[in-house]
Amino acid sequence: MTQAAKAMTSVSVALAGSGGAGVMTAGNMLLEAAAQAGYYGLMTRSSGPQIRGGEAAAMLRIATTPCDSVDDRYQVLAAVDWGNVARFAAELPLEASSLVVGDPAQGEPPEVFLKSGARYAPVTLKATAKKIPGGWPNMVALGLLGGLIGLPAAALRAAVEKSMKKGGDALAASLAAVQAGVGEAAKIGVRYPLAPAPARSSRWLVTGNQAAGYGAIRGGVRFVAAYPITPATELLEWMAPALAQVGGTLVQAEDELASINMILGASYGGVPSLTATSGPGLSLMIEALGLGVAAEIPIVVVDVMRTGPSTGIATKTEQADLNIAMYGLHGDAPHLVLAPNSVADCLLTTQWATHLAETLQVPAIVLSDQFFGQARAVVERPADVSFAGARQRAEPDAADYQRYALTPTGVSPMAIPGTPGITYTADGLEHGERGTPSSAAADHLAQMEKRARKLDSIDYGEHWAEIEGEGELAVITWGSCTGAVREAFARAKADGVSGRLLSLRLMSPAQPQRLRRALQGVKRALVVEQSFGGQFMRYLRGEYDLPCELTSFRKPGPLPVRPDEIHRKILEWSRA
Amino acid sequence: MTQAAKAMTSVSVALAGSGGAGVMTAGNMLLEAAAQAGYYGLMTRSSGPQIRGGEAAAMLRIATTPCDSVDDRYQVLAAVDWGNVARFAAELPLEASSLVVGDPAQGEPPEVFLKSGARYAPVTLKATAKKIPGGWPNMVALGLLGGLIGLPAAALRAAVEKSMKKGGDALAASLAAVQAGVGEAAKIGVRYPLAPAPARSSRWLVTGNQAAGYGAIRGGVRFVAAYPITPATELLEWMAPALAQVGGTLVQAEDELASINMILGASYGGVPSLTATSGPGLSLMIEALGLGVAAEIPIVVVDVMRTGPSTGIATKTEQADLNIAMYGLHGDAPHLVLAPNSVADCLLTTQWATHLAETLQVPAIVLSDQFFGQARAVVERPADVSFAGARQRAEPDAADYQRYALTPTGVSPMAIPGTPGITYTADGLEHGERGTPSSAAADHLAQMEKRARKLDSIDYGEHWAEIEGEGELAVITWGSCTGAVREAFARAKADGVSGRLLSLRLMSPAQPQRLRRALQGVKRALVVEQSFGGQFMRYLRGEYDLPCELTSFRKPGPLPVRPDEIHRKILEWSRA
Amino acid sequence: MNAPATATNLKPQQFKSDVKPVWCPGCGDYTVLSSITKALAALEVRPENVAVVSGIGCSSRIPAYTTCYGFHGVHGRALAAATGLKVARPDLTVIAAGGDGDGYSIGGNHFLHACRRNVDLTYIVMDNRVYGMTKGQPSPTTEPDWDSKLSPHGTGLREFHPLVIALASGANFIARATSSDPNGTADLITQAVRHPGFSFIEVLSPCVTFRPEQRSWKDMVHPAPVEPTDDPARAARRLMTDDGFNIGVLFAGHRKPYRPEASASPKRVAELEAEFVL
Amino acid sequence: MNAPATATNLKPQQFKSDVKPVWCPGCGDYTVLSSITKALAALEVRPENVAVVSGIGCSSRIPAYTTCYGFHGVHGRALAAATGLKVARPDLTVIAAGGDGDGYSIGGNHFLHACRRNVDLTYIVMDNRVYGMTKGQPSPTTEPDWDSKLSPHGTGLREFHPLVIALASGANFIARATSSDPNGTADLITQAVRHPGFSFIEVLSPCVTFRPEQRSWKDMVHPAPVEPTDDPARAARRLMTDDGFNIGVLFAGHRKPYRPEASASPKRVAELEAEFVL
Ligand SMILES: Cc1ncc(C[n+]2csc(CCOP(=O)(O)OP(=O)(O)O)c2C)c(N)n1
Ligand SMILES: Cc1ncc(C[n+]2csc(CCOP(=O)(O)OP(=O)(O)O)c2C)c(N)n1
Ligand code: SF4
Ligand code: SF4
Ligand SMILES: [Mg+2]
Ligand SMILES: [Mg+2]
Repeated sequence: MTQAAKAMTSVSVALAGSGGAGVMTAGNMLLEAAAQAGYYGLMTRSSGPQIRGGEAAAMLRIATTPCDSVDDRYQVLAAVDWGNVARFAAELPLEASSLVVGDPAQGEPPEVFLKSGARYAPVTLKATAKKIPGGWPNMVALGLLGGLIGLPAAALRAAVEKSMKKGGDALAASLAAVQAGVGEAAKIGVRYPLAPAPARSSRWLVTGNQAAGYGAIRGGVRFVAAYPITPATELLEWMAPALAQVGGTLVQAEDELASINMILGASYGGVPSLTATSGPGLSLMIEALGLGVAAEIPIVVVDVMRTGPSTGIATKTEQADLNIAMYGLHGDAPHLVLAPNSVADCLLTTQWATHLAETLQVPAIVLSDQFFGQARAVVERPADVSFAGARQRAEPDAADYQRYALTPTGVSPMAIPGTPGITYTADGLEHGERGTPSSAAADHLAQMEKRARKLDSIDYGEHWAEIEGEGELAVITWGSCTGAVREAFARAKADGVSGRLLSLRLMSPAQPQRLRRALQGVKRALVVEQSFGGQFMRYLRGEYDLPCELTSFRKPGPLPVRPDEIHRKILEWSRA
Repeated sequence: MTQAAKAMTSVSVALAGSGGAGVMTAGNMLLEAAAQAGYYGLMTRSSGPQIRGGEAAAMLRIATTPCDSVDDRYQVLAAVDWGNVARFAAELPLEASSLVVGDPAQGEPPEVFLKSGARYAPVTLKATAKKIPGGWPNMVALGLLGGLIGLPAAALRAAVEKSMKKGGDALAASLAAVQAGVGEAAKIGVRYPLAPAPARSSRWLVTGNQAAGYGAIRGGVRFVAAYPITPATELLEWMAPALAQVGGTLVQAEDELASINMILGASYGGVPSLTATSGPGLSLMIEALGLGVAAEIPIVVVDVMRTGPSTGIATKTEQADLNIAMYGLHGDAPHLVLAPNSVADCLLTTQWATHLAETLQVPAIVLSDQFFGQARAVVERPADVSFAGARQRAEPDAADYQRYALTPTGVSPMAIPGTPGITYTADGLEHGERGTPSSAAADHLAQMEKRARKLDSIDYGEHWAEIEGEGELAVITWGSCTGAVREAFARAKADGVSGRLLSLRLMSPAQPQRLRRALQGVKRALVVEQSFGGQFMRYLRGEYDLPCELTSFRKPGPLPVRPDEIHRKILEWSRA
Repeated sequence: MNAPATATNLKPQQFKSDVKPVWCPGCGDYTVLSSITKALAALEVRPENVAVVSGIGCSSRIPAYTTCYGFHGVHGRALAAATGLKVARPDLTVIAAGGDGDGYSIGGNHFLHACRRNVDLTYIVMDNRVYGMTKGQPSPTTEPDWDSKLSPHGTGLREFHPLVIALASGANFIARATSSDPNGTADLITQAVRHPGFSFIEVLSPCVTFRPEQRSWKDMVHPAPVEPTDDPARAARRLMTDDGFNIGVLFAGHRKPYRPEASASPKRVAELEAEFVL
Repeated sequence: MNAPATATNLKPQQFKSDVKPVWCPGCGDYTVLSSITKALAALEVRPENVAVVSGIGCSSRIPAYTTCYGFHGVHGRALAAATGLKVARPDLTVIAAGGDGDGYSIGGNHFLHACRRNVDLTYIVMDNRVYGMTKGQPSPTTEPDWDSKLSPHGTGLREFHPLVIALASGANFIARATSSDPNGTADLITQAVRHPGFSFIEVLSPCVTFRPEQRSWKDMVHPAPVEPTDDPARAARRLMTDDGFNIGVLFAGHRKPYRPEASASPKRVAELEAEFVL
């Protein structure tokens, strides 16, 4: 007997199981099916410490509007088996109205999931699958989840067909298993039906790592050198064939020292260049980043942040590389730091970073994170922006060419090897305008001013931050907290609380005037970030004269920041 | 005809010349002579870009009280020849009452020196030296400078004898040349006589690099691994034989990555360990510093700062590695940062840093700089402080030993290899109390809190800062600006302006309560630092809630900060 | 190594900790772990007098799986940490261990200089010709035509030859082992630890997950057809033409291990300040 | 190298800039600079089509003393920067240059991997067996008993053998030159640049300031008594027993230079997004 279920605008479901159970495959198909049905969605994943074959969980949110954040709780947790699935408990919060589905042949669900008050529905996934020659329990689970949230059968079918292109018996078996799963769902008597899908629009299914890679190529990047590291590797793995197709090259370097110096060499040669890494790798790139600043060589470094410090937790997210990105270089070394604020925005931000680096002849660090990088999302097709490499090149045989000329903007035309009559030596030693090393105080001061000045020489326009809402309260945040804050604000509205959302995309150079303007009339601001030490809060205090009272809300990784905790904080704080 | 000259409490003189002219030798002897005569003194040096054989200048300040700063202007500039000496003009400010001494056979002094209005006194240094078989012009110049400032003949003699231990003809010739120089001084008709020397006390002649090295050994350091880099090399070169004599070891590593990982290995083995470097090397140590934080392995890194960014100006000073030292690590990685505030204080601060690192099982960065490191100074013998290695070691066969136990202080007893029954694996991966890798949010949070907590678990006592004076105005500064600020305040007193001097020795962890107390009653504070970007100012704003209005006074290297510029700033600012 | 103070009677099992390896079922590293514990038992050392030092990678997880002191450092720096430890604590038996990526790619420079420095420690590389931990990228020892996402159609690069490099840089003991022969590997490790100076063992240790074809290595390995030599030039020639599957000690030299000189004129700390006193 | 589009008639002098070297009078690096400019003239390239890339050290100052494009990077990373440049800009002639400290100590890993990668560039090391720039510390090629402040009584470490390492890691052309024979060195550089793939020239270049005894090198060098070989194993044997003063081409191999594959299915940028479109 099915409960009368209200249609939902967002449903979160998770599928877990031991290694080899195929939960990721099923999860990906479910996301694809949701996309086919016209929904938006977001899938993240988690796995145990085992390199391979350990327990895994695919965590999906499917909704009628774009999902820039995970939700607070899961409506459904289905497990192919319970193996070590309990270790995901902190990542899979349930509530009393949730449903736990498990195969009774695999034992009872762990207590930790049931203590939420969630209802347990035993479903014989394995036995059901067994009845279908070539059928697998994960496909039954897929059908079950699809059924529970009311995805049309055609969408499920299309998703399965798309990922099993070979077709044949295997496809038929999978389709049958999915069908059986849908049937099992109907028997449970609870449903979490999605509201009708919104009007079709042009959408992508993409990860943040792919979006960043594509943004870089759009921005003009044609050379990448990098060293594998979780969670940046997929960005590189996406770029390797993509670059080759557009006439670019990716070199796997022997280490991060090599990768960053390789891209400096390539960019010195006139080719916009990028590397991608995570915290430990970024640490090794610090010295050469300084060379990029001093010798004025544009490069882009995408740091897909993971939980630190040191090796930390390689597969989990955190926003704690803001310090190193902003302040990690020795000496006074002005450079660009940008941060995307959604999976899709990884495209725009990386493209913009490339454009700015090229325009200003300076290294740009893009602070993505594991959440963005590895999340797969159904997003609105990102707008075409025209940011592309815009390096000012010096003319052949320019008279009295000086590479580091003290121009009014601070940007000096760059001679590209191969151009006659204007050869010079790029130098990380302090130098005069020609580039010849100099230890004169006047040269040092002039070049320091030049390098600082150029960062303030352009109008960064509206992209410096996302600004939404009105009122005397504001939440200032960045990166992957943005989606949760947006959602928290939306909920707070129902409580009669409203305010402004400010999510900074351009972290360096700081934009004090712009921020002051954006905060005009704001009395109090809540600063939301995912770092134990409050790096963003300290950054704001150090870089800006904020005209309002500040309160810090922060937590470290590895768990994502959820709308509910911010919502509660906003209520408590707005009423304090 | 000698002008009636008032006795001076501080005289600054410089000796310059081309490579091979022996100006450094003569400068060192002059400092030694001043010390023998009971004066305090400070000698810094400068040389041209040539690796060897280029122009050089020895710059001395000799005074009746300790010299923690260079003075504003030089009373005497003597040149053995004028070669490229003009390139030192910015470093050798003169005034109308100054004297320029040069050998007329070497041409006229460069205009840049005379435009100060300084008087030019031609002295035939070379011809005078030639008259003495084996005599050299630099020794004549030594005598001349000694004569001009009124050093007793016996002190000059003693200094020459000390540095020419072999004696014989060479010694006799030098003594004669010095004597001839004294004679030439008398003929000039101007003198800059020093006031009588103060009462004798127990004093040292030492460089900041030596003092830091000795402080480290006093603190218990017995293993050093390092890679040469200007201006830290002399610290290592002093330590190499010194360590060997006290049963320690210095290893020259293949690079900075190796040096810092070597000292982590050695310290993990229970031996207090150190490395010394400068900006470019520190950049390469960032990743392993994070390992020290996460795995809780004490180490000391002395960063002898030079002008940045990148390779910058290797032989010149600047205070612009504060950012990287404080915030350079990826992830949230609390650690210690300390800074000496005088040449002599390099001893105490490095010793204290070693003590704190060992006590708290955390890396400590000591921010010295080129000015301290390479300056030779006559200083009061530093007090014996009892800071020594105090690592909490775990007992053999301790029951249920957990390396990363969540103790109330955050400091957990460390098992030292060789100790039975408590073996463990040190790990830079996030871990539980036992050290086993963990990606659980609870473990991450607990260990983050532990690592942060321990830094606040001890009373840092009075050493956290130097605090002098009273009043509603304060100057907040650090490191090698301290001496100049102190002197500026002393002068401002004569102008009826007084205030407090606050020089921070403990940069991290920040001491907000202490600072607030120290600033009680202060209305306005001037923040003085030698960095283009205002790193210290941003640090103060970010880390502290300063109860007063802040004004920034900053300049980059390579020129030292001089008392006069701060004095003028204090006057202008205090009256604004 | 340094001679143990007293002989022990420990079983290999007593060198194995209770921490469950993260390794995939069938990974070659399991038997390397067994070989190490067997060797330690044979060496009659006590776990507290042994330190196992590593970098990052699947193979680099090994320290925590022993009951010895362990140091799981950062990627590529195992040899640097091991060097510092051994020089500061010459009484310990120090074993550095890790993977081909850790040791030959990011750690290549330390490998060169550790061979040259000849500190008395043992370096065990579990070579699976792939980056296992990061899920299957080519390492320096990967075959040029091995297809992967990061290097579609292969890297096209000649393999790095660890044994030749070790020899060229001065390693004092060079052996190749295979995880398919745990006892043989244990024996080679025992010899390596006993040999004074820097000893290097390359262990063929399949990654069954990303390089399942390496399971066939067990059929390709064979004992080295020649006796070990102490002549580097001869060894060079031999190693450069070696098929990559010769198992055994391939070079054993006589260079004196690095040991910092003790001072001829030891002093108390306070005496050092004499040179500053005026 | 890449063939110049049109032959030029430039004189060596035209490859020398007006920047005054910081080098000490008598430093071997002056003649290495001359040899480079002579070689470039002989190669009939134009300065704007040549890039000279270096790290940090006395010798690493060399780029600015030429009229070519120069890149004076950070310590030890010349080969990485040169590799990126050449791969991105295969049309340029790329020469990396620097010292023994820069190349064999901090830069050792890039040396290994550049040899292995075999990108078509030339690496010239001015070996003076000392860190000149930092005023006299031992480098990897320094004799074990050379006394210095940092290593009183010497390091006790066996010298690093650059040619053997280059060979072991796969360099495609290996020569030793001497700064006492500028024409001979120019000729070797010319050959090296012409040879496809990674070519390595070790130049004995005395540091007259910190190693004045190296002035006598000019009397110790002699032409290599044998013909160059293309057999690595034979070259290994020869190099390992070499006296360190053999001048000439010691190995010239036939490995194919690294060159990224052009895609069989080129696309416009916008086409890449097809895979995301739902
Ligand atoms: C500085 C840094 N760069 C990259 C990584 C990512 N990473 C972890 S393990 C690894 C390679 C492991 O390969 P290998 O050493 O062969 O060990 P295996 O997993 O194959 O045993 C890499 C690149 C890292 N942890 N740190
Ligand atoms: C990261 C870093 N570490 C150390 C230094 C200091 N340093 C500059 S040059 C040099 C060694 C130079 O030796 P070599 O490469 O042999 O060149 P040479 O001066 O002998 O020609 C060192 C250690 C530096 N600039 N950067
Ligand atoms: S991925 Fe490969 S190397 Fe890593 S544990 Fe699995 S089988 Fe072993
Ligand atoms: S110090 Fe040595 S290497 Fe450097 S320039 Fe002088 S002679 Fe040449
Ligand atoms: Mg491997
Ligand atoms: Mg050298």
